[in-house]
Amino acid sequence: MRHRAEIVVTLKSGVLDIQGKAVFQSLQQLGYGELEDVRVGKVVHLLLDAPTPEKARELARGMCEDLLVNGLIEEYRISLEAAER
Amino acid sequence: MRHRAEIVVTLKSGVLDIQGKAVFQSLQQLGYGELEDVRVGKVVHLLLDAPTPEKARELARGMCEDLLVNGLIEEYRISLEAAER
Amino acid sequence: MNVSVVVFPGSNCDQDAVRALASFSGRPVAQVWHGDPALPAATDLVILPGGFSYGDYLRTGAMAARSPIMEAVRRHAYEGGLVLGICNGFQILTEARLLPGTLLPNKTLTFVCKPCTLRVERTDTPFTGAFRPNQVVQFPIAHHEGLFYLPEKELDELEQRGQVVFRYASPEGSVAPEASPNGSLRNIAGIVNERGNVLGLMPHPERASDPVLGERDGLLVWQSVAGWIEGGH
Amino acid sequence: MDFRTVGLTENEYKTILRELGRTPNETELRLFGVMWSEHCSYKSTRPLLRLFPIEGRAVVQGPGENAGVVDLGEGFGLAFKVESHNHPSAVEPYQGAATGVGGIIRDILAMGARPVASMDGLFFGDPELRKTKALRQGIVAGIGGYGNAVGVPTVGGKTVYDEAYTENPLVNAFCAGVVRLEDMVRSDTAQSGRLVVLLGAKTGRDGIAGAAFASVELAEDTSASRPQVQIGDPFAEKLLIECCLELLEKRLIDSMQDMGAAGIISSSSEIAAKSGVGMTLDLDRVPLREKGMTPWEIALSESQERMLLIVNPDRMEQVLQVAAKWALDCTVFGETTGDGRYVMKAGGAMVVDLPPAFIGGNAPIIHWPSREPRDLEERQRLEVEELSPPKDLGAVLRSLLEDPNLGSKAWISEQYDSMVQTNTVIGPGGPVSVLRVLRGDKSPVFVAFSMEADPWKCRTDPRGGGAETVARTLRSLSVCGAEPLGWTNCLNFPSPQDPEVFWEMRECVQGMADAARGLSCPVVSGNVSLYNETPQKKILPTPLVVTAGLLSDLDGFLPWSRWREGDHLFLAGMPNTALGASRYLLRTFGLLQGKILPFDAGAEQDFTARARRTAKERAARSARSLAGGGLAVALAKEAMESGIGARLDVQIPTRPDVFLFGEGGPRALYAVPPASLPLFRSIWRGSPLTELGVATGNILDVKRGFSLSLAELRDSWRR
Ligand SMILES: Nc1ncnc2c1ncn2[C@@H]1O[C@H](COP(=O)(O)OP(=O)(O)O)[C@@H](O)[C@H]1O
Ligand SMILES: [Mg+2]
Repeated sequence: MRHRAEIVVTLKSGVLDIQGKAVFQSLQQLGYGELEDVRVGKVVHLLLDAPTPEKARELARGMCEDLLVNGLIEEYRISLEAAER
Repeated sequence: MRHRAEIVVTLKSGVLDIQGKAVFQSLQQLGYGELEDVRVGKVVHLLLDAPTPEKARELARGMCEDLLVNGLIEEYRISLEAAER
Repeated sequence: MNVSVVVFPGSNCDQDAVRALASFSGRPVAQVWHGDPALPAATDLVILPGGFSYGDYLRTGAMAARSPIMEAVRRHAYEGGLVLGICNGFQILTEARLLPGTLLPNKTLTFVCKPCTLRVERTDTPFTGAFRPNQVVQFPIAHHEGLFYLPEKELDELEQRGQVVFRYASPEGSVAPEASPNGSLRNIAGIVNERGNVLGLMPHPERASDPVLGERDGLLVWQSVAGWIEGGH
Repeated sequence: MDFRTVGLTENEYKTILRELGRTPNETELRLFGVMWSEHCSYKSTRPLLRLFPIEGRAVVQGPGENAGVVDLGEGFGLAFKVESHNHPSAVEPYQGAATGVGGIIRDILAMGARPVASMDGLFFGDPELRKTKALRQGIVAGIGGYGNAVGVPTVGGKTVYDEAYTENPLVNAFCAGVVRLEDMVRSDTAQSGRLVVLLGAKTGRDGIAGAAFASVELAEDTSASRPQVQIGDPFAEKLLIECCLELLEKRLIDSMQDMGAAGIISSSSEIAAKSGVGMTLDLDRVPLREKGMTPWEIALSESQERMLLIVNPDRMEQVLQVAAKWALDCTVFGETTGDGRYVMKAGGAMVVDLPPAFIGGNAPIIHWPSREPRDLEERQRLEVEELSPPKDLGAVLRSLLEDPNLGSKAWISEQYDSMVQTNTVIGPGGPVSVLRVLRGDKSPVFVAFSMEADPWKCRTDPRGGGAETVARTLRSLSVCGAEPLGWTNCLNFPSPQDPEVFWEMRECVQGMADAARGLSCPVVSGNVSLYNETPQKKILPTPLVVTAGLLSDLDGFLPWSRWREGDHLFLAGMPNTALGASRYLLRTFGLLQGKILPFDAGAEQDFTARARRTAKERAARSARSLAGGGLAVALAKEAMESGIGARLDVQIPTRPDVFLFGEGGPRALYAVPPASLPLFRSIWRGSPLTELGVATGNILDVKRGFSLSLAELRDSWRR
């Protein structure tokens, strides 16, 4: 069975987000005064094969811990859906 | 009213995703044979002030077009939720 | 010739460009702050220098392309004035849509700094008149995002219109993919707009303009521009 | 709160009680904990550092300020220093290395100098391990990510591999800057009645107590009790550099300090103590990035990209304008006073009230016991006769070229922008790096840098190894024609609490000092990094040295890798040398053993003087002083890079492997064109000189040694 996992990786709160800061300033200069905060993170889309959604999530979690996420400064969230062939 | 917008920015299909390819290879080397594809993108979290959700979405869309997204190679998706004070 | 170099917060090759041009032309070079609304009057050539404007956070060149001075640069280009974007400057020009395409991360996914050989594809632009046809020259590169990208069809059109001005090449002039240090499509290192007055170039001619530093092929670019201006264009 | 939880010893706490005449409050106690940590106080090493010679003709500013400064003539000086960022890089390689680069750049900036060149000394573990590869990738990317963006070229470095660094990689970051001497900034010039100003990034909970963290061994589980990782923002640093230099040029500030370890407290108390003024700081006015920070967190935060300024109130308006131009936060948060007290307020209350000199300078020195290592004799024993000479010396050479320690480092240095600022005359890849220094409207000068470390020699023979490390830099500079100006160093060691480690450290320092005295080249700055060990493993004794030398013009610069057909090749210096702790011994026999040649001041002086003369009088075409891998590796590098082979036929005075692969002592390989032979010989007359053969063809052929084509050599070197 095929699954699509979306992993959203963001900086932990308290960790300086240099990209977010720069984007925030830039958007303000462009006139977006309504903006109060910007944080920038990364998103990873995985297409993977696993017998069950639980197993797929477990795999995705493993990949986060092993490579995709720097647990020191980042946290993550996984969303899963079935992928049709 | 305060809104939290999550903008997921990904490369259009067909655009070379070098980073995704590299991550794919690394994960395979780590033994994740179940993996079929990886794409890497960005996520931007905005906190903004707008009278209605519709207005907030419109603002977020404006920021995407004006700065956050390069329409030549990227596409995006906005999800919105109310943010408590 | 009157040269203006735009300084963005995070530019770091601005002074190098100023020095190279001042020493070539023997005339002062104007420095224009990114927040300024206008270019000095009588500017012939505007240089968008290399560096990491706004930290190059989000996307290289994205934020700089939206800074106030870029309106003036756009107008200058529209009126036929010369614009040269070097490295980050090239990235800014694509983000500002003054040039087509975009620059993706190098195929190595690393920053690459080294001398590079390039082949000149056209000698009839304002920037290349002093080169010999197909001349192979040496300029250093120093970038993390230098892989020129356009969808295949648009790339063909770009080629047909002759907008490709420099390609990465072997010292013998072959433009096989191996000669490209960053995986750039069709080895593209520099392109002009359709009108030919806006050049984006990943390699650094200003780093190849001083004999003490070893390379001097960059002088050909300045000679070309000077010749073009003196020629009354 | 117990003094032990902040890392103070009982003796230190008693000193505090005695001097204050009262019990310190919690905030004060935490300040002492950090300021009296090894990292900030040098309490274990101050007596050792006194061994170094610090005076010399060129010295403008010796150790004690943010960086040392040497004279470049015409009113210009070169500020330089090397600093470690080992522990942070072990935990978070990218950010650790990046913030190391940022920190040393601010040290140079704090002297009022424009940063013009960086170098990096990297020590990695077993290169085959996945762990090492990941650390290495992150560290190299971090150094490049920061240095490239901030626009300071990384012009060279040093890379060492040994399994001793697997758990404790070392990152030593060097930076040099150019300062107009009349604008040089010092920390002892603040007067009372001035404003204390914070410029740059907001203060968050980054790296709180990082200084204290750098002073303990890495626990087995590095994820436990770890302070917040510091994130580097090279974009903010670039703005900070330009802003500070503009403030200086407009003469708007009286003094400034970078905020490194222990943030606000260490930068401000240092100015107060050195200038002999009091200071009152209001922590409520510090712009914060996070809510709910306690006074001590604010005082100790190591948030990056901040500077502390001392400003005359009359000029504050202009300072704010310049800061606004560079879009930097700029906040007055205190003032200097005449009452000699260092006071911090928060929430309307006084939270700190201490004598400034006492905070930084007065940690009691710790005299650790010292003992010659029990196995020293064993480490130094080496019976060359017991080693069976290898049959195929060509294979030995190829294996040395494949050694990651001696192989090409281009894959690292190409990830660094080595050319920005367009003054890099010679970038990474050679024995020295050469930078042009512009001196206003006067003629430029050229500065050569040499970075060296040989931890293996420091292991088997600490005193000799220390001396050899310093001497190597001076030889390389002299051979290319530069006049040494001064040097900086980073002493990377395990815990000084081990008496054998302390002994090794003292011996290394003594050896370094001997060489510096013998060659009349002073230390101008430095840094110490201790506790580089895990319960399982200690790093090798690793002093790293960077020496700067002056070339008044490029005519007197003698390059390397310039052989031409028909050039005569010479070995200048003693033909016989030692195998002790050589790469050859390690690589071929797996032995880390043996004494090295003792430092001989007379021979070194004689060699370096003749070498400089050779360069100045242009008596040779190409030259390279011998280092790792000895004569054979030097021959191979010269041949490969020149693109020409050589035929050598020498009466080898010792065993061929000793002659070809031995290391140590003042020696260099020269290529001399026929027309220059008389001059070259006359310069070296009276000193050992061996004619080796001629450069020719495309095979490196050493009779009774080996015969390898350039293609074979290159194949091994690039592998
Ligand atoms: N980490 C590094 N960063 C930049 N350049 C480096 C680095 N490591 C080595 N180099 C460059 O590579 C060359 C050789 O490095 P080194 O470690 O000294 O080896 P060797 O002992 O073979 O000389 C030197 O020119 C040096 O400047
Ligand atoms: Mg070396």
